[in-house]
Amino acid sequence: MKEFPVPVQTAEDPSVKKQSGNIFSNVFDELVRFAQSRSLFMLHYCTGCGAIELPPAMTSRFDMERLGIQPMVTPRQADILLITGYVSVKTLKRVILTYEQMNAPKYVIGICSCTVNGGMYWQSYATAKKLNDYMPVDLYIAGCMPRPEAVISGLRQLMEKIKIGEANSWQDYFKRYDYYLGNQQRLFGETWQTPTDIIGESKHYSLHTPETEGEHTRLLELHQRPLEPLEMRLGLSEKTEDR
Amino acid sequence: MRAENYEPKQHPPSHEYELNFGPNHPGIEGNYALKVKLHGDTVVSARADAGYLHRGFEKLMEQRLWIQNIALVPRICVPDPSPMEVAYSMAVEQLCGLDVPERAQWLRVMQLEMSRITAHLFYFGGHAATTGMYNPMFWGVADRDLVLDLFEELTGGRVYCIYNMPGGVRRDIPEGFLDRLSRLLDYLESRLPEYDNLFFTNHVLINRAKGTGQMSQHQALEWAVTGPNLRATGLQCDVRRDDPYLVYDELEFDIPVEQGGDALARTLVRRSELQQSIRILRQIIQRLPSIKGPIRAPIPNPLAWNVPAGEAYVRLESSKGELGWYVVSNGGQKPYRVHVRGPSSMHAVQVLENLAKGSRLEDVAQIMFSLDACPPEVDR
Amino acid sequence: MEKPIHMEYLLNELANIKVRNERQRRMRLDVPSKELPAVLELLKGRAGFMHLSAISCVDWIDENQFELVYHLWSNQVSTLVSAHTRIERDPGVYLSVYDLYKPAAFWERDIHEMYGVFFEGSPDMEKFILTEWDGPPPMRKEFDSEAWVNDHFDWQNYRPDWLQEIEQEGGGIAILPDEQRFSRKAEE
Amino acid sequence: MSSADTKKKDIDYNSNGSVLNPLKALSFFAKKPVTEKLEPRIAAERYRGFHVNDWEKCIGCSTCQKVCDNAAITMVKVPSQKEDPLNGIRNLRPAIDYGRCCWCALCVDLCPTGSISLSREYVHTCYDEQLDSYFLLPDPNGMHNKDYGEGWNKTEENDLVDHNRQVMPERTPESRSDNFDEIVDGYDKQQAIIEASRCVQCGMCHDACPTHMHAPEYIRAIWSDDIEDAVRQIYRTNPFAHTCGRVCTHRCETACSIGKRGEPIAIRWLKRYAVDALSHDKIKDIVLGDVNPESSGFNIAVIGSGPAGLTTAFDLAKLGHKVTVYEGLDKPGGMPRYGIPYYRLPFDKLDDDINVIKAAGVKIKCNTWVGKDITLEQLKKKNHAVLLSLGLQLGRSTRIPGSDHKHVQKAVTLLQKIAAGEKIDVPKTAAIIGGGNVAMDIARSLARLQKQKFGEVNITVTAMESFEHFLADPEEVKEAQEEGVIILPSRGPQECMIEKGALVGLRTLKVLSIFDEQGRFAPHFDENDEICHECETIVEAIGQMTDVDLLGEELTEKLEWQRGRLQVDENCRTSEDWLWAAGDMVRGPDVVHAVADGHTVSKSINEYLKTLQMEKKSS
Repeated sequence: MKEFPVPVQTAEDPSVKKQSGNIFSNVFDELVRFAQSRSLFMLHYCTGCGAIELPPAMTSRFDMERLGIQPMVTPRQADILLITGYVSVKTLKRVILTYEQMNAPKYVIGICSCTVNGGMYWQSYATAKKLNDYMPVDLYIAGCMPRPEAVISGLRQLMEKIKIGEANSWQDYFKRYDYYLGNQQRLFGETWQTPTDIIGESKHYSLHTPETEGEHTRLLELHQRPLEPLEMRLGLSEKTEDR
Repeated sequence: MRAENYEPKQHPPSHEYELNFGPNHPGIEGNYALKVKLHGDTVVSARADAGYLHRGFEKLMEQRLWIQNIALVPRICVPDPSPMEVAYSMAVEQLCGLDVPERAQWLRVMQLEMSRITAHLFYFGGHAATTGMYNPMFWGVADRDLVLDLFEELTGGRVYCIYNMPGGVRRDIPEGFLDRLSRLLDYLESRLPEYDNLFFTNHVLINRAKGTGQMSQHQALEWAVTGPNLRATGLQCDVRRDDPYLVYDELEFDIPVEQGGDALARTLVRRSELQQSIRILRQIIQRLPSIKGPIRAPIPNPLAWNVPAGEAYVRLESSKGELGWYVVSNGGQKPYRVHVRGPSSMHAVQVLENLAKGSRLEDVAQIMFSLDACPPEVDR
Repeated sequence: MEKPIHMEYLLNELANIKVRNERQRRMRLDVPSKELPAVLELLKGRAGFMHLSAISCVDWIDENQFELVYHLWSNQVSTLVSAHTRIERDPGVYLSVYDLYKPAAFWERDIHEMYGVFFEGSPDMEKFILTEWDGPPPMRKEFDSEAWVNDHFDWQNYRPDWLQEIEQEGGGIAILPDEQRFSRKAEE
Repeated sequence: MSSADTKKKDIDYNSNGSVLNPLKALSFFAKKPVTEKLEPRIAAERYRGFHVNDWEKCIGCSTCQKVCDNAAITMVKVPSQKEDPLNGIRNLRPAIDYGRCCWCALCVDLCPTGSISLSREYVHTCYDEQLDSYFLLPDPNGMHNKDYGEGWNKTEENDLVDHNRQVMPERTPESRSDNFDEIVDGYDKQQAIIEASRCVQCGMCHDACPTHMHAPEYIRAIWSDDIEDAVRQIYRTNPFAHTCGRVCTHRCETACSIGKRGEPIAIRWLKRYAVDALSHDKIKDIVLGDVNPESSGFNIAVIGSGPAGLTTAFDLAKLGHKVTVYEGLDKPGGMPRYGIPYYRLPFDKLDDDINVIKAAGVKIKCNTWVGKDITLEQLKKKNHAVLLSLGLQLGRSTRIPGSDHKHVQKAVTLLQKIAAGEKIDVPKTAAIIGGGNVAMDIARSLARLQKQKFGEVNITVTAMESFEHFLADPEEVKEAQEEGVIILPSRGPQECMIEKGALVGLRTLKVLSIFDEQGRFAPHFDENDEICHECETIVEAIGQMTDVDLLGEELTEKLEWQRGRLQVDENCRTSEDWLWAAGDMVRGPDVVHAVADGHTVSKSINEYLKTLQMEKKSS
């Protein structure tokens, strides 16, 4: 189910398809969306304090599995990236890497105050303030932190949105990559790069727009270096061996 | 292969490699990373990589009024937030010379012990999950939630209670609360045998946990291990007893110890502590109605509150170990410096690095969970 | 009880130390920076101060000094000693006590990255929490966190319907939170 | 330190465990699930959910905004709400940014009115494009217009507002009733700091004060023990600091937001503390710091040395104008000196105020009656502008039968005599008509004299108002009663009873209503409820008026009048461009209004002088 070639399907222009009035294709679309909404895998990544309310939401008491939602350990197979509260700058880099690795369609949920306007840590030099500066967000759940019931209500709302086919924020990342990259560069410095080729993917998904590329992507190209194999950077040998 | 036998070569052979364990990894508690160097599946060396949860708490607290910080402090340790509030409030009280009414002290102990129960139940679940047993996790989390329901009733918040305030607590117990607490304790006690069957006497757990992440008492002392982890090495050492605070010296409780010093011992110590917490709460249920009086000492208008210059170091026994709060005031409206010694700063870094060394990769997660390392405490 | 006498006797051996018994089971020592390692060694060896609870650093920017506070606990005498010492902010270098207390490695590393105090002889002065931070040591008093934040981030600009309605009636946002922040006002 | 491990453990560390034990959990298949329903549960009774705000109670003081640790609260002006600065009500309402809020409920705990509270509603989700819904203006209806019930609200337990003011040490009725010593002692430093610390800095006092004193600032300065700054803040708007610190009608305290549920901050006593705590020379130094040493070359005459006149003089003198104040009586000060009894305002404190004003360069000519010793016409010629601040020195009469008897006196006249130290005939028994502060002043002054002379007090105050609508301050009434004055509310005077040429008493009837339906003064009496108060003297204290003879007929004709009061514009300027009028004579009796007028006049005169200067230059 998860490996259903959704991207291929969205690669065609949906508006054209609707006009074609192919009833089978429409029914098929609906079926796909229904199936998608009923089996969402949520990436198991606790970025902040809201994560503490996820175990109750996932386990027997509130049981989000009855909605077909369950944690998934790898980003490649996950549909939902749940940002549980504040994202420190260091984590944000990982979150962006993770997000870019996830397969479309993908949904981002920001829970807690911190993902909206900085929350408790609005004065902090270490946390990012507005999540939607760095990636498109589908849904927000208010609370500090939201109770499991609120989380589940939010997830149900997301399911609704997927079912009616409006949860398309992920396309925005490709369409306006330059904007998101600009914000990322502002925070991480201009040498920031990720291993994923977003521009290439956007072309692949036919989501390439004039806003996909811009000054920031040009800056990225300027600094982009080919990925090298990871070096051993532990520096453990002398320092920690004798502890 | 143990670490002491390992000799690094100039060019590492192919079976030697490095692994990023976390921050996005199901075997990591919280948002934390461990960089491990492996020889086959044996960890040669491990190095903690923190900062994913860094918020600069200590800096933030310097920028806020004394009262405003009460909302901030519980967030330092997410699974066990209550001791943080109490410690901060106690530190400010010491600086101001505020006398906390007796009833408030009892209510605080009640909150602390309830919080300890939630943390331990969570711990059982987490530890079980690292050994591949998900049922205890489901149970632990669901039972913890029942305690959280009581927290919600008492304090208005499930996890972040923000129940304490310098001077005392914010609200008295609601009507019928003690009865409900008593019933909950009965229930938890009746659950323990079921936990035993499923988890504590489970052959799988015992085989996996025995000998895993073992440390001697000497090592534990050297690495400043505290709390249940230290008691699991056979040392009866508890801040509640050695450096009593609040009304712990009026309460009867044992300090359970185990001799093994390994993951199993640490789990069993916590199981016994859960029983002790229930025992303490029972005494509170008995004593609290007879303790009358206010629940909060009057404090000045929070907007015009200068705390006298001075310093206070408050030690508390949280569910994870010794919690230290060093608060310095220069006589101003805001703390001049706050330093938090989370027990996990030791457990999750030095101890974990040392215990992981020489262990198998699949045990690393268990070691971390068995130490009850709490990353936000390290990062602050 | 002979505990206090024991401690006093011990501390009398060292000159230049100010001892204050602040509260029950709390003792404050003010030690010149040169003598601190010796004092710690003495406390550890003679009075069982085995447990280094924490090392705190306080930035007294007006006096241009860092204060290092070593919190030690001894089960033998059931006392927490806070040994205070001051070092010059510039260059901010001090001796490590790692050879006495292993946990010092963590605290010294922490102080190094948060305050920029270098500890000679500490096993590891590499960054730990702030590995991806390029700014100055953030806990130093001169680092203005809020200014940095305003430099690097934008805030939400909410335009809800109710606000637009009220604006049409002649109302609108009157006082922004920043204008009335008490925590900030006190500084001015 | 012991590693004793004697107690028997439930679980032995060395046991091997069982493979079969976990199977017992299979019995849970037969048990009821613990799973809750999918719909959100109802939260606990004191749950901290989304905010609700009772707009009727909310006064827009923005205390919630100040205590909010996350800067989540924005104050929004809502024009549909009531704006009433005199009663401390603003049409500001807090709006909460849920992208910041952490639901700590400190805003609830510190709210002075208890209007804001948290509800039991906790679910809010929105799509990215609906993010504006995170910014909420809480009203009584809750976030989604659905009532989930009140959660965390204000109770006595979590209330952080300190409702009780510091008790002002004052003399006991026994020790004060036979002398004119000042009644209140003033706060000491500790009390003042504690009292100042109660302030939440809402600034309602600033808005309500006629002269807009910077009360939040000086209260803050007192709290941080910076008296010099406090005095500086006080003198920014009020040169009558000692006087207002003692006898001000303290509109500020009426508006104080803490006073909504508790006792307002003692703003007046704090002002008194600040100016008393600093030496006179220091105050002078502070005040003279911003005097313009250069002379502007303009002359201004001020007639009357009361608060209005001297405030104008002070302001203008600081700007470098040459001001001369003409006072008919032998000491400056006006009503505060001759109308307010010593026990409320000692003369030396008034002198301190006046000395500061004099030090700023104001010349005061006493014993100079304008109209007698010098004419207004002369003043007009000599000066560029003239201010009339004559005050209200004539008492009104009730004009009831017998009120022209020589033992029926006017309160102001009597008070003035007492203040000037003249001997008066102390009556053994006296009745006073009127229920205002002047009535209390004369009653208490006479009571003291009686106590000194006869050892007992025999004074009856008859007021037309009932106690609920009394004009005098409640403390005044209380203190007067403590001193032995009998106060009878709802009594309408009918006749001064005269037998054989001697005054024997006052006859009053019970008042049923004072005003008719149109709000005009038309008292109704209960003819059956009649009392005759025996007395040797009757004092009328029902109001005052101004002696405007000095204007001369011609000018009186030219000026505009309404109900006996001189008509002025909002700048206190009369229809004559060289003449201003201010203070009690245009505003009614109140010190702080007079001071406010003083500032208005000085600004207006200064503007006028500027235009004069421009004209001069251009010509």
